[in-house]
Amino acid sequence: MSVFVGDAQADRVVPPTGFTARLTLFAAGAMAFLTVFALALSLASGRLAVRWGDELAQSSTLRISAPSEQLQAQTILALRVLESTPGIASARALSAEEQRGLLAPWFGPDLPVETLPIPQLVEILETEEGYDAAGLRLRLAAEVPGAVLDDHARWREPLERAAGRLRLLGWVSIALIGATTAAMITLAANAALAANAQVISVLRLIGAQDGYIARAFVRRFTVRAFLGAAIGTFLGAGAIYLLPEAQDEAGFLTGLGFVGAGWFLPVLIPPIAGFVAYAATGAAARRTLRGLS
Amino acid sequence: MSVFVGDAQADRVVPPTGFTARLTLFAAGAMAFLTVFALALSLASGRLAVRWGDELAQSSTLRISAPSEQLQAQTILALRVLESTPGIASARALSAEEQRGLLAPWFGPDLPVETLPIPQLVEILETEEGYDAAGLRLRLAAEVPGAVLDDHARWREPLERAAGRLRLLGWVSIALIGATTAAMITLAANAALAANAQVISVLRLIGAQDGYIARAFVRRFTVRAFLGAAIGTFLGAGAIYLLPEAQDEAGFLTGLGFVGAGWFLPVLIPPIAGFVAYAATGAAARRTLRGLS
Amino acid sequence: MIELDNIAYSYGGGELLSEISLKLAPGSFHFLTGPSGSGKTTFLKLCYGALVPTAGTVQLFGKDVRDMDRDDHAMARRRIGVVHQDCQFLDHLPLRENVSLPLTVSGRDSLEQNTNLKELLHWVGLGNRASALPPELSGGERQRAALARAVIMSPEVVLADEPTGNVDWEMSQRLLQLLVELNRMGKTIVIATHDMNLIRSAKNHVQTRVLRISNRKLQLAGADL
Amino acid sequence: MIELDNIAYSYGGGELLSEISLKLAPGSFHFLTGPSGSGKTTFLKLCYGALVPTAGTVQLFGKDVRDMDRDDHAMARRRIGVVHQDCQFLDHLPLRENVSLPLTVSGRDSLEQNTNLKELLHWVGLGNRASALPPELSGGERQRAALARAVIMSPEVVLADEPTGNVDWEMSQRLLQLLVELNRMGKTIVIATHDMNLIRSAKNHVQTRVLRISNRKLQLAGADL
Ligand SMILES: Nc1ncnc2c1ncn2[C@@H]1O[C@H](COP(=O)(O)OP(=O)(O)OP(=O)(O)O)[C@@H](O)[C@H]1O
Ligand SMILES: Nc1ncnc2c1ncn2[C@@H]1O[C@H](COP(=O)(O)OP(=O)(O)OP(=O)(O)O)[C@@H](O)[C@H]1O
Ligand SMILES: [Mg+2]
Ligand SMILES: [Mg+2]
Repeated sequence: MSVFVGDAQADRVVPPTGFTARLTLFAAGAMAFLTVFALALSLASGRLAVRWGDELAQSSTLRISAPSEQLQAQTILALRVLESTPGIASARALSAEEQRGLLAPWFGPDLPVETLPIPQLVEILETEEGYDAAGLRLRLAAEVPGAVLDDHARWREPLERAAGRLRLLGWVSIALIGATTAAMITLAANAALAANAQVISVLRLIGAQDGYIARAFVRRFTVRAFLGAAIGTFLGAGAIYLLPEAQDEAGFLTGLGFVGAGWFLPVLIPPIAGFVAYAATGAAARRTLRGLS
Repeated sequence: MSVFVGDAQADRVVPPTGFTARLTLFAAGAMAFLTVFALALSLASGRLAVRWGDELAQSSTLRISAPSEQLQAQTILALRVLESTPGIASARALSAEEQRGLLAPWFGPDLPVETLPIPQLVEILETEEGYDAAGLRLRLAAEVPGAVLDDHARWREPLERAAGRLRLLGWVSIALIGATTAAMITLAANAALAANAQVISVLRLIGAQDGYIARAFVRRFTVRAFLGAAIGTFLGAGAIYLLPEAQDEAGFLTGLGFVGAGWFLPVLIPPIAGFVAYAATGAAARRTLRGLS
Repeated sequence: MIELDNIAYSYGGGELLSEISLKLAPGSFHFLTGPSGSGKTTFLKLCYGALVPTAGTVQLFGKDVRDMDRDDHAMARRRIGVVHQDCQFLDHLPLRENVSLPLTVSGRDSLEQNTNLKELLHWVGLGNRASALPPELSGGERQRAALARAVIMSPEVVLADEPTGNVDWEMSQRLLQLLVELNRMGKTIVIATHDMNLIRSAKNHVQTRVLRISNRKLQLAGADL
Repeated sequence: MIELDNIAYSYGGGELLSEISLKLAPGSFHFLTGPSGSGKTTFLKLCYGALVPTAGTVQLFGKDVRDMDRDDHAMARRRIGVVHQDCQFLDHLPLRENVSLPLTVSGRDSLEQNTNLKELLHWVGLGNRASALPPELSGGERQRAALARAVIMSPEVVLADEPTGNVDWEMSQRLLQLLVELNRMGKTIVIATHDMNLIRSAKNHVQTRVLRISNRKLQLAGADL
């Protein structure tokens, strides 16, 4: 950590690196800004997948069709079967009210569910481990002939694939941005070192050790990258924070923001940028100093 | 366009700009790569909005609830009203088969739709201009009391908002990336000019005109930015092309790729990058040359 | 061709030069002396328009330097060959191209000039170093190259700042010879130097005036030699 | 302290220096002469380890330069003060800090040294330019500053490459005086110069040996003065 302990003398000895310094600051800032967005996208996609998982994967529906007089009996039977099935957390017959709600978009709110011979729906919530769908189907076929199990697999898979792709896009962007930042800081440091060949030769002439020279450059670029990334992160997080809250009805966007502890992830960006700059500049400085005879 | 007509002499006179040149090439390339992705995201969001528009905005549903014996008559009445409403392209009563299909996810395929007192659904397709929903509601209330118009606004709005946000995110990213690129090329050009202060003073001493000196720098950075952006665009477009085809069932992602003429949009990136570099470097060169007495 | 009319100059602090008037007539040969730090280099910079006087006027080829824009300056510099005290080159180009740079920049790069270049390099003793890069030259070699670059366009005026500071006596005589020859062709020569021996030996070949900067003023110093 | 044993050097082409042996004894005072391009600067660079001989061995303070790593070189340079022919400074630092840079870098920046610095600047005639930036100095002023920087640590050896090329006669006498004084304190001095008058006047103050590079060899040239 000695890079951060200011060696005022060595800092004065290496001239202000002007445009390359500003370039580093700016590149680190812009990249951090973009990283915050990509991070938000990835996290949102991740949440999305979890949510769809929760809503669809962890729940299934049992549909019981039977003549009205048998419906109640079969429902009780089915509930008993479900309760004794390992992997099912709870099972609950939907009330007439709820069934009406589900049908409302199509048939209006006044559908006389009670008097209609429509099937009874049972909502099943699974445990973490899930249940054996094939086994359950066999048991139900034997005991509750009118029951059909829908485990939502048909809906879940494509949605999860889509969320996965969005998330992948986010992480790929982050990796790309990180690599770009490292490359840009390396090039900027190299440009600064090349522009200061004369300074280096003067310092060597009067007996300065290479470590002394290198440290001054490395410290500078590390601090710049850290500062730039901090500013960029702050602005990026601010922009995300100011985004209008996601409307929950939107259904498929949970909102691009960070949630809870997620807000701490961007805080990691500046130190990482600083470390990347430290490593990149250090390597560049050692290489250049070896090159200048 | 004289920038591209190589003036071999002037090019030899300005020394190789080394790291700043590489920096420009790399920054332009990386930025073009990211731009391609952001562009793809924007276009995909745009297509998404259009698709949802097509599916929801251009179609509405009329729900007719009435005692079974009046249902048919009211349906015919409603269809006549709809046919005479300007802005409605076609209206069609759903068959029992279709209604059963809609309910199948909830009640299974064996629902006795015909015998049930469930409402009749009428699918309405609008013309481009759309119809006056409020007016239609009034007319229907007078002529077909059992009819309820659902213009899907409830479903459409949040989805369109969501697509709009994704698209906005894409365009904001593109603008951000463009500004970053311009700033980075400007800074790189400035660094190159600053590093070559001695070259500039030698050239001036022997009577070189400022235009001669500036052109050599501007040409160099323009060509570098164009080349870098071309490489980045090519790689970005290649990556997009290699992305697995979108599964249509996914429903909300039309696939991140370009479609048809959309493939020509990325082609614009290199010339734009070149132009940005041309303008940015020109301004930087003029400023620096004025600054060096 | 170069006229200084009652000029003064200061770098911001006190006045370095003041009340200086001088008309460089075509075909004249001047030496400029004075202690280190007296303002010789500053004076030469005023003569070719690199500095603008803080008072008085400098005219280059009939134009006030204050009214000249950047392109005018470029054009004036093609008519004035300058040897800087710290010889600067384009380090990425071989000596040959560095010396012929004024021709390149003004678009006068021709075959005829090319044989001229060879002769010139030979005269200043750099015939065998033509393809070396400037950082590979010795101090004296760089100084000779700077003089060669200053005269390659046979400019109407040559302003040379200590052109013999780093070369031995024989070579300085050779360089002086070159300038004397140019002067005989009607060119105007000004040499800033602190080498009294050089001035003395020049007096044998050509009629010169020796100017001395002392106490911020320009004085004729022929007597003390 | 500096020993050259039958060394040769070439920059890649033909041999520039060959069969050169020399032992610089503590307290000795050498002049190095030779025509421009003969290899004086190259010879000095061999003496402080900036170049490694292509044949033979150079020992600095008892260590073969071939066996020295970068830190060894840095340490050796703190014991050798060097005046380069083209004086290089850190252009962003004022003269004062440039001259005391060797102290800064070796961590010996003290108050005592500070009064030392003032005296030294005064002696080389830069007392009133201490806060100027190097680009604001005249050629001669830079040369004097370079000499001041080379001697500020009172190093055991001073290698000066044309330290009086750009200054007038009186100033060159002053600078010589400084080096003579250091020599009297037991320091080893080597001065590369083409100024025969300087050598002659030095002979009045101190016992010197004059070395001459001629035909790639190093010769004693006491007789011809
Ligand atoms: N850019 C500048 N800013 C401030 N002061 C300057 C600048 N350039 C030169 N000076 C000062 O002006 C004075 C005259 O400088 P100039 O280079 O003209 O001297 P000179 O006669 O050429 O000296 P020398 O013989 O040493 O080359 C010096 O004291 C110098 O420090
Ligand atoms: N880096 C280099 N590469 C190739 N040749 C070089 C290099 N440095 C110097 N030379 C050549 O070696 C020769 C000797 O150079 P050096 O600088 O030692 O001469 P010098 O005696 O100091 O001359 P001067 O009195 O002009 O300073 C010169 O001809 C020079 O061109
Ligand atoms: Mg001067
Ligand atoms: Mg030399």
